Amino acid sequence: MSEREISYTEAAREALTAAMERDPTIFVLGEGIGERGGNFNTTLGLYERFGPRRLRDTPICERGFVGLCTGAAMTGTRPVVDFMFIDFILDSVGELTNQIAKIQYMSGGRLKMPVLLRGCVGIGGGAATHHSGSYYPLFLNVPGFRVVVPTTPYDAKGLMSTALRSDDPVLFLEHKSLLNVRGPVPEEEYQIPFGQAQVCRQGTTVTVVAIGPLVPKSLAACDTLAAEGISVEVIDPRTLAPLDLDTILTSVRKTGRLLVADESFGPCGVGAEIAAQVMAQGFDDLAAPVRRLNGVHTPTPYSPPLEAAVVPSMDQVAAAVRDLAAE
Amino acid sequence: MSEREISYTEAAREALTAAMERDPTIFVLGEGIGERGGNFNTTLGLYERFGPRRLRDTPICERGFVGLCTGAAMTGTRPVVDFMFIDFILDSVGELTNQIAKIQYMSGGRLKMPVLLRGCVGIGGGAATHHSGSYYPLFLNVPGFRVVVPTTPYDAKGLMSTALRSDDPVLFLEHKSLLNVRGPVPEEEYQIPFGQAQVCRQGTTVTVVAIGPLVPKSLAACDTLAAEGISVEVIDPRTLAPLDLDTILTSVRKTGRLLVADESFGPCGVGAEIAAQVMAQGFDDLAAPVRRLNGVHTPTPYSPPLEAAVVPSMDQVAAAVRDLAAE
Amino acid sequence: MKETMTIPKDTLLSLYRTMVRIRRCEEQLARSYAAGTITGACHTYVGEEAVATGVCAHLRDDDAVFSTHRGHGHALAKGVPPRELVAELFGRATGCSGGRGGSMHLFSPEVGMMGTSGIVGPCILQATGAGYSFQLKETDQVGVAFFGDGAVSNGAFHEGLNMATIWDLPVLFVCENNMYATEVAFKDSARNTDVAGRAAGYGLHAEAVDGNDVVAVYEAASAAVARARQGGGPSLIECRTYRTRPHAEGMRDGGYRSQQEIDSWKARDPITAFSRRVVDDGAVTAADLQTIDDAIVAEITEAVAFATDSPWPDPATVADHIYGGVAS
Amino acid sequence: MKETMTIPKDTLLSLYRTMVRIRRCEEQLARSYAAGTITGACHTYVGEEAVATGVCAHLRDDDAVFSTHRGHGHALAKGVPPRELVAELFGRATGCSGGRGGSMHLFSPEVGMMGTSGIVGPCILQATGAGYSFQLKETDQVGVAFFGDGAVSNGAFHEGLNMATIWDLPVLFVCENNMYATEVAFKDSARNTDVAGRAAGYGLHAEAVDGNDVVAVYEAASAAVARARQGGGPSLIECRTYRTRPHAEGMRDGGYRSQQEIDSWKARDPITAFSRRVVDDGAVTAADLQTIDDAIVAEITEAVAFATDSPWPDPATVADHIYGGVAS
Ligand SMILES: Cc1ncc(C[n+]2csc(CCOP(=O)(O)OP(=O)(O)O)c2C)c(N)n1
Ligand SMILES: Cc1ncc(C[n+]2csc(CCOP(=O)(O)OP(=O)(O)O)c2C)c(N)n1
Ligand SMILES: [Mg+2]
Ligand SMILES: [Mg+2]
Repeated sequence: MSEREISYTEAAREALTAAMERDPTIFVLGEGIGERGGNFNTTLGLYERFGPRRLRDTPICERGFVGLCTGAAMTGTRPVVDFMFIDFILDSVGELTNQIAKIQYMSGGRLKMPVLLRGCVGIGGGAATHHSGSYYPLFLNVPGFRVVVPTTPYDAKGLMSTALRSDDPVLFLEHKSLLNVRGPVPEEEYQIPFGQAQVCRQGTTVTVVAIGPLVPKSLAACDTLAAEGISVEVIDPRTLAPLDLDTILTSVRKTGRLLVADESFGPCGVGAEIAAQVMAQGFDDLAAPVRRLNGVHTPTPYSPPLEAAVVPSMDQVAAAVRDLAAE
Repeated sequence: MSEREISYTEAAREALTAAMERDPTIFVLGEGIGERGGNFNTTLGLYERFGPRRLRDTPICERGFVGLCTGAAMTGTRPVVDFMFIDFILDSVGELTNQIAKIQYMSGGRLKMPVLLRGCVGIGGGAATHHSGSYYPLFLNVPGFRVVVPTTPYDAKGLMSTALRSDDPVLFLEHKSLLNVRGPVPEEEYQIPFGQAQVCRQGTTVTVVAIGPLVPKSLAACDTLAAEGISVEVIDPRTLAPLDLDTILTSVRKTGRLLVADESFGPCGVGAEIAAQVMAQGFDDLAAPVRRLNGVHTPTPYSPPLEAAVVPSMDQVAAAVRDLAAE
Repeated sequence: MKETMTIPKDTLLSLYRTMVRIRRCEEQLARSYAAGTITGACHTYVGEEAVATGVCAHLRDDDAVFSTHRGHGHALAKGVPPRELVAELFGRATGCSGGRGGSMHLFSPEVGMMGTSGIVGPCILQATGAGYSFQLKETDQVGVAFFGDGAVSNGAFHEGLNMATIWDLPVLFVCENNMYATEVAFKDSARNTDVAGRAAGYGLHAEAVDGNDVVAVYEAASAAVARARQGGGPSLIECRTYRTRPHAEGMRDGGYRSQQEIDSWKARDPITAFSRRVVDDGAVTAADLQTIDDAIVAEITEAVAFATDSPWPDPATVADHIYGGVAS
Repeated sequence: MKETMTIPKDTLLSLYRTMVRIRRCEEQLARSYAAGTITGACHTYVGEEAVATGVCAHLRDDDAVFSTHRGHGHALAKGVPPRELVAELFGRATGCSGGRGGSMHLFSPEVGMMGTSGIVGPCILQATGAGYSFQLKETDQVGVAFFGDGAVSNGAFHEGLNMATIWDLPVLFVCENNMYATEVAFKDSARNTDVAGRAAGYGLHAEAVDGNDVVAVYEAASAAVARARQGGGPSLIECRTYRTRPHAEGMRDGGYRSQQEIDSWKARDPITAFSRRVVDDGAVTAADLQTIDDAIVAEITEAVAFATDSPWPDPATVADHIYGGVAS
């Protein structure tokens, strides 16, 4: 792997740029993604290169342009919607659920639906309740979506590249706190297949399946825990749909204990699904119940002490692992 | 209890009528709910009684009128949205998730949000993929909603009456296959509290938590299973948020085996949440993993043999119970 | 009723054939519904045949049509064979959507029928998106949305028309203003029911025509499609028409509308009016029309037989094609 | 700039006071943002003060205002004390939303400030809903929505205006057309940028006014509010104005707009223009205005001190009030 270090956002942008060079049917829609280069610099410099038809600033009509993308994808182009904050996707849930997710199926595979939907998720920086959502459980519950939650620059580039070749609708969800994280990223294009989890750290006492920002938080907790004699295996699923259950089950076979750590809401969330699947397929391997650590089930407050109180911290991960190891 | 038998729809309508008599701030919005009386007769006869302002036919703008209801609820009235098919709710998910669900919280309880959202859910009769959804996992994942899934006329009336007194937003979801089911219903008003499950049949071998139409299907399977020596306890949670976990845990303490039977999708669904909670709180009571029986994770097809293939049947409930009893 | 003499005889006969095909097919579907052969909803297009016919006459297979719950007429006019439509409503594997869709989900991308939708609104946006593709790929294809007056008060109308206009997309919006959405009158859903006038407010070309006059629709669509193909941007045509059957089969017809109103529109039946006119004009003969009538009767009879004899879809395939996978 | 002589002196002074209060408070918030005291986004209303001021002058505490991400001015004009606004942006328990909201979620139902929203669009619908309540309850209250040009292309505009019109609801729609949505020009989001003209197409009363002229706004709102109270239905006022600071604090100002354009609007500053005019007209004296200026400076200084000294919200309360429970 190259030693060059770039940011998560730069890495994803490299994949987008390469794909747009290669494939003239890819275009990006969003507010301020043209000349401005995106609120989060997701398209910086691309307007100059590809022009207004491929980097299209939209009116504020999220439902409308998601519907537009549906028709575009059905007629041979590959739209990318850059929502800026993913919260703005909610006005388009009808188009997503009843159209985008269903058209490949209803047409018996005669139509493809290569729509990439990207945006920034998660809590942080006082963004408050209209700019802090995650929403991936919805897209796991509804059949038809691929859901990608990269945590490193390397993965952001490789998964973005795969997403831009996918014939399925993909939710590409970039957590606020990760956008400026830097890491080694090869210059050339590469793809990371969907459905392959990453074992970020090996361990024997407890398995932690961590989503997005909980990956670095969990990794940060490992050394302290190791010093206490608790050896933690950290797994980053990287894509939630498809989910690489095998890697999780293999780990649980070894540890017998599983914590799912996820900032997004618990009820009917990713942790519930993983818990139910692990129980169903690995019941005899479990020495203790699967535990979940989630953000507090509440709208996201603005004030710093309140905001901090709703997000799972490294300390909470460590505490949950300790409790689980002791069960 | 009165011996009078009426239909599920009539029962819910009785509660609505009584509430509208009592409370002049209640009004109903929807398409064809005025003179026409509702596609499913949900408001039959009410227009003549309460007039056009309280039974308001709307244009086809679901997002718009859900947003309207938000503002109405904030200013002292109690809107009821009659979606006909609940699928039409999807264009309003932004208003629901970011506004209706959050305003009590954001205002620190100074504003109330008494919005009742009702509609017909589920698969049946060749309704096909745009008229067959359930969607309740979404409303469980997002904090702020009450989710009600009555299965009997008696419950439909009592839960509707409670819903119409609630200061919280309530999803009142009526399964297609239950609308014309008849059963005993008292003439007078009564309320069934949210969060109280009903043990529909007592048993000792396996607990089945069944949602909506899976309740009658599960009950129908019990006698055959009893003849085979499998004693089934059937629990109808009646409301999914709040969820009466205690009743479920009590039953699992006795049976050690739990099946969650639900027509709606499995991934990040109700069964996943119940499985995760039961594991977390009743791990040592479990003699076998919690099992889930769900509708096939696919858009709903139209053709009768395909439609039948995606809906969990009584036979599938029985088979799942048998397998679980044998584990 | 517009002059027909400027239109070639072949085209006149073709317009007639399409309208009669839709009418006879719909009448058949209504009978099949009553007989219980069709399990789901069935919204017929009877009375509105001139609209789909006049518009689709200008479309090629590679133009993309997006339609509504009332989409049988659009599908047939766009070239879906009646047998595939009937088989679809019968739930058979040979239906245009393999039996997965039924009446409200008709897919025939081969002939540019890109789907009907049971949800009101999306077709407007999807046609706009097709226009986006065609502009980006610099083809001369056109995206077409058919939708009812009920969709006019929906946000999709506003957002779709606006985007098509600001980006000069090759799109044709066809509003079938039949004065009702289910049983709710358009005049109760909008204070201003002049759809074409309101559309013009977005800055696109818009005009209203007699939707029961196939020639009027044909001519308006001719200009609009040509403009779109030449990069002249989107247009809206408001077709004022009427459905003479209930909203859906099995529903009541009157109550919300008077028998007199229904009768007055039946008297303006688009097929009767057109056939009288073309014969009067001397453009075609009654015998020409009779030949078509007979052929269509045979075609629909054959379609029903085909559908009835077709296999049911295999339940083992029920979860196929949810995902397409990664492109190579 | 409109004549001021027909307006009582008290009212003129009150308009001035509100505009200056908004301006000084915004300038303070911008400084606090730069200093890092405000953690979240902060969209100021500088340059647009005449709009909220002219409209809210006609509103009572029991009239309901719904606003946007750029809502500080609306909150202050509706009667939220500066100290509660500043404390809210400082994230303190004494803020108008108890620190839960920050800049984009201001709730003060006590004075009829029913919330600002970080999502573009909903305020239009919610004001319509307040109008629905008031009509149903037969009060003479009014629902008011403030929103930007950016919201005009959103479906909420279409659906909300339409419902308010067909049901004759007591609602006032105030469009603050400042020519940009973030960095996207309104003329690129709509071919027809005549918001009032387009609104009239729905069948409601609509007019455009100089949004930098508080008297013009005041007079238009006077008529519209009176009409709504009397059952005359909804109105829309398009206020043509300009924000002279960046979209949000910390963002760039130019690039998408020329310095010349910014300067030309700064030269039309609503407060300067109004104060010059009222003094020229002889309606008030420079000393009257100076008294207000001084009082506002003191008020804002006090507000900052209050906010700074206020307690943080208690994390133990973080999950309170998600549900209200069953009414008795
Ligand atoms: C979003 C949505 N809301 C409600 C419905 C239920 N519905 C089906 S057809 C219809 C009326 C449509 O009227 P219009 O658009 O005028 O078409 P027409 O039936 O008159 O051809 C309604 C309300 C729906 N399908 N989708
Ligand atoms: C639905 C939605 N999409 C996108 C955004 C991001 N956003 C915040 S403010 C803004 C521009 C709003 O422009 P306008 O309505 O003209 O108000 P102004 O800022 O000019 O006062 C945008 C796009 C949002 N808040 N909500
Ligand atoms: Mg209609
Ligand atoms: Mg603006």
